[in-house]
Amino acid sequence: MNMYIQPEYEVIRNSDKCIACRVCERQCANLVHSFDSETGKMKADDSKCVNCHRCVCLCPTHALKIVKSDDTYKINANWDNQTINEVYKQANTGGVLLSSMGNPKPYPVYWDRMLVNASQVTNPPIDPLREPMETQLYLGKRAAKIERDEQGKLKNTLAPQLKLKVPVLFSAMSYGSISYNAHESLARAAEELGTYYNTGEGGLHKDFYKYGKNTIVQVASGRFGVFKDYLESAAAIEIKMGQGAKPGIGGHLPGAKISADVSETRMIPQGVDAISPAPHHDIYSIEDLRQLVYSLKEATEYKKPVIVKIAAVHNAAAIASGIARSGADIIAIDGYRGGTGAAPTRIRDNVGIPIELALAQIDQRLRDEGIRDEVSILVGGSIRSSADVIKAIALGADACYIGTAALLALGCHLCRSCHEGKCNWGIATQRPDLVKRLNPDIGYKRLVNLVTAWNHEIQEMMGGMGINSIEALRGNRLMLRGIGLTDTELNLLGIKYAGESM
Amino acid sequence: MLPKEGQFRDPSGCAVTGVIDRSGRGMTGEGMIEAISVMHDRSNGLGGGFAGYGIYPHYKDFYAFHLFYDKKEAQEGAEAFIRRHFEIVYSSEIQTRKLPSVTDEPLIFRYFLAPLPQKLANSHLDEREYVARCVNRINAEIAGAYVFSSGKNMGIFKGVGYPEDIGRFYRLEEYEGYAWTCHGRYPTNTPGWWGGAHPFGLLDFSVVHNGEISSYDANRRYIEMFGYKCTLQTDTEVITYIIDYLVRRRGLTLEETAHVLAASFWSTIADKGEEAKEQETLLRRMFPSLLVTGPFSIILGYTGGLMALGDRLKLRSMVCAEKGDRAYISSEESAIRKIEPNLDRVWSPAGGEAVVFELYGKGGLAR
Amino acid sequence: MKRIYVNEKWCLGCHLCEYECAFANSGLTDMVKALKGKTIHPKIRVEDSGEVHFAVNCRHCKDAICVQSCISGALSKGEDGVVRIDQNKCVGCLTCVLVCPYGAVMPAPSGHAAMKCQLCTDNLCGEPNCVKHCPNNAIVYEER
Amino acid sequence: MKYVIIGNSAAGIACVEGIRSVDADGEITIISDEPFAAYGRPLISYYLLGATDRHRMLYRPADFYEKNKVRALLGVRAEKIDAAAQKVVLRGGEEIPYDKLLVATGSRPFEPPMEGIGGVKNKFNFMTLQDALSLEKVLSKRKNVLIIGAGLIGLKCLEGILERVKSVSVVDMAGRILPSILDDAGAAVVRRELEGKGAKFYLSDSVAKFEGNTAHLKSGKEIPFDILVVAVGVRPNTELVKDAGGEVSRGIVTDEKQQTSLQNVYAAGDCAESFDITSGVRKVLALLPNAYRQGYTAGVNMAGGEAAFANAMPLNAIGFFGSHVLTAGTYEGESFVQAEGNVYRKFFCKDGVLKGFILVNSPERAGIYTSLVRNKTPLSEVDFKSLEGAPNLAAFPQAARERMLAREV
Repeated sequence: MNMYIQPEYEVIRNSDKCIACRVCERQCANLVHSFDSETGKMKADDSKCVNCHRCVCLCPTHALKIVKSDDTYKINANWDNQTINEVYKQANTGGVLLSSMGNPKPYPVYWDRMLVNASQVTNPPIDPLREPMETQLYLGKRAAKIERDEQGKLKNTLAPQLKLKVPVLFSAMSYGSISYNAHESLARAAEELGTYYNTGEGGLHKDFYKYGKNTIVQVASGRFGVFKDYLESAAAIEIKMGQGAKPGIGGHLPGAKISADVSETRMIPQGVDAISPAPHHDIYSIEDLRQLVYSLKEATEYKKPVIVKIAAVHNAAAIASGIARSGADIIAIDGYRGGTGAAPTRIRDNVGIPIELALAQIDQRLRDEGIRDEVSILVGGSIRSSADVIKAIALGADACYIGTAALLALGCHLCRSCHEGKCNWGIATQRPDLVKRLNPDIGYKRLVNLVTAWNHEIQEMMGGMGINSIEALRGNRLMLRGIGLTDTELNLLGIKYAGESM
Repeated sequence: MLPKEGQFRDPSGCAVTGVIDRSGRGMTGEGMIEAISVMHDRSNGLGGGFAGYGIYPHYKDFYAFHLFYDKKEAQEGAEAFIRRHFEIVYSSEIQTRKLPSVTDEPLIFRYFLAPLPQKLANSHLDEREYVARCVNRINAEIAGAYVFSSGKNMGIFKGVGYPEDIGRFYRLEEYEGYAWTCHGRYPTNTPGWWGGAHPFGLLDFSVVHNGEISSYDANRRYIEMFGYKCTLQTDTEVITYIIDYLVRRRGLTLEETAHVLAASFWSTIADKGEEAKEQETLLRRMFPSLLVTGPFSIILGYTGGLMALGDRLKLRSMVCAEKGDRAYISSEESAIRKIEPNLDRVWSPAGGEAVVFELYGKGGLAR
Repeated sequence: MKRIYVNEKWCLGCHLCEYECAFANSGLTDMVKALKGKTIHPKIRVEDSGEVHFAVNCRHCKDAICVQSCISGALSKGEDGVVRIDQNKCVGCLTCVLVCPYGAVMPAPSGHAAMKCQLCTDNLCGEPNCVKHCPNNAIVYEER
Repeated sequence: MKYVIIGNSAAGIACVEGIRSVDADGEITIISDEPFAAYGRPLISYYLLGATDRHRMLYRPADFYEKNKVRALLGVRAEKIDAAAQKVVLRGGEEIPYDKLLVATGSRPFEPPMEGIGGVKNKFNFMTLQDALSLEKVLSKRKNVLIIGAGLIGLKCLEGILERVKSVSVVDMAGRILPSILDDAGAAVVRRELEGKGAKFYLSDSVAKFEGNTAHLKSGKEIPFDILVVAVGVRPNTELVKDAGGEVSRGIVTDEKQQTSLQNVYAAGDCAESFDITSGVRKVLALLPNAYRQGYTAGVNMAGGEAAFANAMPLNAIGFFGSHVLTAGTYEGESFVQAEGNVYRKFFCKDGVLKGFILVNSPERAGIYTSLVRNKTPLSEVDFKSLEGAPNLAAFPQAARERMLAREV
């Protein structure tokens, strides 16, 4: 017997406002809404609702809202409703619980426990509307020999670097997990913003090669879509060792999402589940990673930086030290609140560590070892605002990857149902009628707006600190103070408590 | 009791000034004292100091260490250390003059030193690196002892008080050098520790600085990767280390160093000629963490020259002037006019523009 | 001139434009009051055919055949290029309906006149309300 | 440049607009024997019906002549064209010189010889505003009206006056009403509706003779009446051109630029012929849209521009008491009929194209059909099955739709 589980959310329709235009009905891929021709009224089936808010947003009279059901089992601080329901679900099905997007559990968000400094009297704030306020930067190795030509001019001995006009990149999201239109939006936005988007492990659709100079291509354990042209088209290559949302496991794209186009792009059969293994089967230790790094560099004639992406785990600092000595140019660290198109719920919610702590430790470790210039540090995993970017850079990051925030800009409402493939916002789906809901003309502009707005805010905050180059903020931890943190946390973050003077 | 420098970060406002006679003729410290006294209100009595170059012609081949000792035991510890690493050619207490306005002075000693050859050889270090490390060790490891000057044929004289009083205290009118810099300090939260006064020196580099940089911790955490220890947590200290690192250890010219410290904005670089664009871009890409932001104007003293450099937004005042062989640098023009009313030329360098004055024909650091 | 253009590729068939049109032309400021319980008579109509959806409204043709054919002089093309209908002059003969190749002129619900999109120049919106509320840029208002 | 236009209705006004689209300054003179500013001629029935009034039925705003710098000689009849001298001679002898002349003289009622018609009192035609005004004067609820002719004019007159008189009877030789535009079945639908409003029809019949105000029909029926409206048909006013030596067939013959065989003389409107692209026959298409397009074309060409009117076709939109009859084209070829209640739809297809259609009480988006007829769109290129059901653009290929909806048209 299947235990009935009360829907978690209810669709509330204000019948005084509903004009029965049926937009909600037409826009719900989950078939929640229907028109009752007998009564002339709209109805809703709560059990199908994933709370994506598509109907709420499109209802022209704002007659809809989705509320948390107040149905409850006997209140139990240990066995809350969701925990109980998950037991029922697993007893019903015998399956691993699946979920999507980032860890929603109430773990501490360290970004929110750090405060930023501003100038007063002893040095001046700088007005970004009047003075240049530089957010441009380069990613990659900075360690290089000083060599001079016959005229005494410095020779360029630097390894290839990535130039960014803003300290924000779009993180890896594969074509397959997200739609063609979402990818196009990201690619075009990256081009306009002077930054990069990342193919994820889904290969690069042939239409998007033209955005190559703003593309980071990923080489993941499944090696989907990896071939010569793919590597050569890109600005940089990222080896994905792990993902914050699901450290220690691989990926699983359901066959339903492997459309003809996705199949061609990934170079895998259509309609068959795409499994990326947990490890790279050619990397069982750090020296194997070094070989892959140099294989990729050889393949692309040392013209492109190689990024190694890891999930933030307990030993991240030591791993990062190994990566910095592996020949990689950039380390990307993905915190445990990073998003995913599908992950086992238990892993998403219980594995990994906060990006803030991992970042602070990695940056310090690399400095302690004197190898911070061997690599740039990219961080992702729930960078939610320009303030998070500022704090990340002050902790020691070079730039930030944003994934969830970018999807939100595209319309995502964090219903965490990506794995079902029926994204009403046209993002995490391959169904043509749903994909077309995301017009890249709108999507790319919204992404550009978001990052541009963040950049303005970053400039404002930098100006407040009297800093006019993002490079002078990097690792400038005196600009941060902790609040509500223990001594251990302050030590790990390498910052002082709010109120402590310089 | 308030903590002393090194136990907290100590930004401060200031007055700086400097003079060089490019023909190498000597000047007593009197001129500097007069000049800085004009800018009395830029200091608050909590720090003043001078650096003189060419002042020890008889000992010009030896490292001249100036040390403060809080107590006798510190002197014993420090001298033991010094003896283990150097031959002491000559040592004495530095002659001072008692003034009512200068109080709580520590013991102040001077040593002319040569590294012990065997020790130096065993260290596998370049001689100057050897000396620099010894200075760092004394300052970090011997409580109550502090080396505040360590170059050859140059000396730093500093203390708590107004700079003109400090100058008199050290009897600088009795010293003669071809170049001088001077600093009057306006710290905002200092207890007034003598070691915390400026100039800050490392080997023959001395830096006086006016301003409060906003990039401090980014610069500090970066430069500390290369063996420096920013024990004083002052801007002057970190700037001195940056200059030492780039010039002495990486071999950049002063001009290149200025392009790192006070790099042109990307938008400015974009408008420059191909060669400048390429070189400045390269420097910014190699040393982004050594960009110094926020207000500063510094005078770098080194053997054979002075360099003036202000931040790229020109948030602090800085005036340069010339009269015959003499060149002047100051926070305020008035200080220069005080000692040389009839100048050939007076100008304000642009933000980020390095101005270098060197002895004629001696081939300094500028290229 | 600025016209409404259809990007069929992006039309979702949500029909919001029809409701926004009806609302814009209701003369009311409350959509619920304007539309609740009423049959709407929008001047833009969405065609749905399988997965193909698109909206159709007056094209404001350069040589507007409806204007040329109007027996009463009710239809005119303004200097701004907008084809307008004076419902007071219109006698409802529907010659315009007969000649419009896009099916974009329609009998008014009153039965005594024709009606058509006037790009919201005849209501409080000023600019086409359908375009303003199209969630996917399937209709745009621009110079081409 | 001196432009002279004879005729002050749709073709004449369109000619002014055509000229002004090219030439902002040339002198324009309009000559009309009607003493009114241009009005929507087909609106006279709506005037009687009360659906419009003298002011609203003005074809163009009151300041039209002034704005377009037109000298309007109204109530003045043009008697003669002197093509050689390039002038128009007015009644009374005044001469108006022209560089370019448009003849838009329209048509006049045709009245067949009928015995005893001379003795009929209150006999009217129904062509002009003056006709309507005269007729209006005698209308009353006590009067019985007889209309001869169940065509477009007769029936619009019927609609206009039915509520204002005691009874209206209509006699027509044809076996159905609106014989020129409807088939039997379609006509029956409309007839039912009109009869429902109280109209009486005497079809396949005709007046043998009048005795005073009583009509004796061929069938032997007698119809006493107070008012007679003769709406049997019209004849184009071609004489001016014919007398000047221009080529005239049923109507004035013109080329696609609306130029007659006389140099600098153009013709447009009900007096001129058109080439009906649906039947391939030259004929007088006495329809306002046609008149306008001819007039406008003539105007552009007269002013030195380039214009051609090459896709004339029959088009009728006529309504009675809220029901609508829309027809177009030629009724040739295979036909498809849909009839339900008062809705009647019939399509005529030949040679793979839509030739014509009849829509009774199904007006929505009819223009989509019209465009198929006018453009001779091969039906193989569209989903005609879907179109038969209801006009729609989804039945067109995507590229065609893109041309229609995503580009300037």
